[in-house]
Amino acid sequence: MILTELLALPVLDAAGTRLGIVTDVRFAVDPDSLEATLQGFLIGRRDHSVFLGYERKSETAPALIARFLRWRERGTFLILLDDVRSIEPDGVRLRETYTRYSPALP
Amino acid sequence: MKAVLGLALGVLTAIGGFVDIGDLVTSSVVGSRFGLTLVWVIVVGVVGICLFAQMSGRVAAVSGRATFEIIRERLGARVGFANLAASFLINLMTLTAEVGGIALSLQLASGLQPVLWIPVAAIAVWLVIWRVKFSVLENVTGLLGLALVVFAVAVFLLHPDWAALGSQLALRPPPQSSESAVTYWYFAIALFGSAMTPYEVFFFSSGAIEEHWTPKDLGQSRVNVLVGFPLGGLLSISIAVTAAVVLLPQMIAVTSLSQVLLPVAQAGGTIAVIIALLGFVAATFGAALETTLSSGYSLAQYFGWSWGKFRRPAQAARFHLTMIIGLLIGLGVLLTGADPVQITEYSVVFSAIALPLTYLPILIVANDHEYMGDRVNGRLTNLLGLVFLVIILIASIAAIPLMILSAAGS
Amino acid sequence: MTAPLPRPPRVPGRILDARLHLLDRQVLDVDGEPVTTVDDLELGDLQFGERPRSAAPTITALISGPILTTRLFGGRAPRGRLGRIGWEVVAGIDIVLTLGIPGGGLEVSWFEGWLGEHVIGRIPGGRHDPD
Amino acid sequence: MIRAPRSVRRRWLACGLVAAACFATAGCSPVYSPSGQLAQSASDASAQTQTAALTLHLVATQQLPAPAAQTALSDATDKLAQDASALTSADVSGHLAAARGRILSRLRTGQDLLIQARALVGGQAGPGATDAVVQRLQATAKALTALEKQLQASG
Repeated sequence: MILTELLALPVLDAAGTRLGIVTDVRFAVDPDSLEATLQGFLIGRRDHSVFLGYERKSETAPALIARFLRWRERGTFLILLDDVRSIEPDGVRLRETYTRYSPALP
Repeated sequence: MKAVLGLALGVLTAIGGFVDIGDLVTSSVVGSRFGLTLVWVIVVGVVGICLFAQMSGRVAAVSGRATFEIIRERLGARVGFANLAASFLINLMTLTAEVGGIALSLQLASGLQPVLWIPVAAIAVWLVIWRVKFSVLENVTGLLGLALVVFAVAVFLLHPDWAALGSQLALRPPPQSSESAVTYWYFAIALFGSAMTPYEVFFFSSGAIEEHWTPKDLGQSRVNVLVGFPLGGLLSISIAVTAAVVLLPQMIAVTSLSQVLLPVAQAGGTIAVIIALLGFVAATFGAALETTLSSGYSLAQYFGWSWGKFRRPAQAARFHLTMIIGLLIGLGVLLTGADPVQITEYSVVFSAIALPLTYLPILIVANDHEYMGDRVNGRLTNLLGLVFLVIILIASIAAIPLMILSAAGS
Repeated sequence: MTAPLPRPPRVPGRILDARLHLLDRQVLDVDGEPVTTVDDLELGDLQFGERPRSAAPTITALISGPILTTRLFGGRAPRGRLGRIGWEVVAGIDIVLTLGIPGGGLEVSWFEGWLGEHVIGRIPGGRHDPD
Repeated sequence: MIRAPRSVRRRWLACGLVAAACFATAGCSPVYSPSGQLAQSASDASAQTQTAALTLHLVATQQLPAPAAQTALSDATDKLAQDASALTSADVSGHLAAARGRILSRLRTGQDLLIQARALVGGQAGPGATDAVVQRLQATAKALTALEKQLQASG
């Protein structure tokens, strides 16, 4: 599978309710081997490709622009891979129970 | 001593390199039709270009990333590509205007038809890009461009009615000028676009990488920009003043490059004309080099190709091929008989329309710690940046309706 | 305003978001020469369908070239992974990606190489050092 | 993919609205009216004739080198020809057609004078002949401006 096949896929819970779309994919990179392991998916309301990521970073300047961009991405959350039941060409389905985590980057 | 010389050289280059065909034509047109009532726009434009040239240079020196790499990274492939397409086309238009400007200047010097000079100009531009070292091409055209100081001298030789000029500066139009408000604002945008062209930013940030700037070079670059550009802006203003003093009272609205020259002839005679022509050739030639390089820079940076004059051409093959194709397109357009002055008049307005595409990504990245570490923008820079973003957005949005309403300023 | 979301459990290593930190970034080779951009990423051990709990998908390659047209204009991704650069040769991840090998031999560099060899290099001065 | 038709439709709608707005703004602008276009041509023709007068004057006082003067005169000639063809192709009738006739006649005078001016620059004629042509060029420019003002006042 390639990354852009995943991006913008709708995300549904076990009952079939649409939660949003995949806006990004999170990896953990081993500092020595640089192996990048998939951790989870960022789920947002809309697919913005322009100036994305303000909800995850700590940038606050220029204040007006940063505030607008963060507001635009409001409601974004992180789902760990373990909470994903299946990935289909028409959407990502989550398990019965899943946890919404903060999207913030450490 | 050497440091002082280096500083002086940088400043002089910035002054001489500031003016291009867009400034020559637009300043003169505006002076001949509106007197000095639009000079304030040049001042605003110069502050804006200082702010953004300085910011893009700092981003390039600190992060090592040039403008179009950043545009792609921060806007994504799709929107970045739309931006590339628009910027590349406008840059091509400017390139065509500059090469045409070289030919018109050489026609003024020789009396020979521009059709003969156009291929000569295009080949000369390519040869210099192909073989001459980056710092040499930048400094030589910049220093020769200083010849345009003759316009500032001409202002004094013309013994103008200073009180009348002062009242024009205070936005009271001269009696001979009968332009509508729509035309006034259309030319305000054209003048703004001629001072703040996107290619200047592509060239400035890529040039910083060509010359291997590090954060240590930022002090020098700040002096070049903050002293050189405003003095360059004074040359633009001088061109407008000479047109306002000589052409406006005779109701000569400038439509060709030869008319730009007439006030200098009246002020200083043959010698002044020869100096001004040298300045014309240097300014248009320098800008033709910058726009040609910018066409290569923008495409190569978007697609991640190797680029730069610091590499052997064979190791930046796609970059050099892009520039050759760009020059050939410009040459083709000019050989159809298109008027470079008209191309210029449109290119400065389209530059104003495209400004937000270049400036917003730079403003955002100049605040990003991932790229800039602790050298992010200060509060004052951000405040000014936001003020200019608003101005740029208004100019960009208003340009097309004003263009239609004023029939492109006719 | 709802309660703030909990932080995910800590995992070892550096956390990266693919689109934010990798996609559309410049790729340099071991000598610092530009090679290409990251137009897409190939993910191994991840297929459409039910997801087994045990699998741990990883990035297996950078993809560039023809795939970009798909991203720009839509349509299906071209078959065959033209322009693939194995993840194992990636040596550094910063605001650019750095490879641990020279870029000249890579598949993505063939057009640059061909053009340099047969067109630009043939023009007198094309192989000269810039000074 | 399912969303595509709707977004495409929306895009077409946006394009249509922009085009409609363009036509509306153009319709409101006086520069597109027939009398506005005639006035525009008259004003430009006046500027070109006046340019020729200034150029010739600067040559006579030996302030402008011949190549630059030839270029300026050839530019003015080209622009006058453009104005002439714009005028002849303008779709006007009634009192506007009469106005066009008056402008065109002055413009032709200007074109004749430009031919003389170019001959003077090429042939180093005496200052007396040059002064006469300069004055006639200036008079033609004034007349063209007056015609432009009349059009603006009436239209």
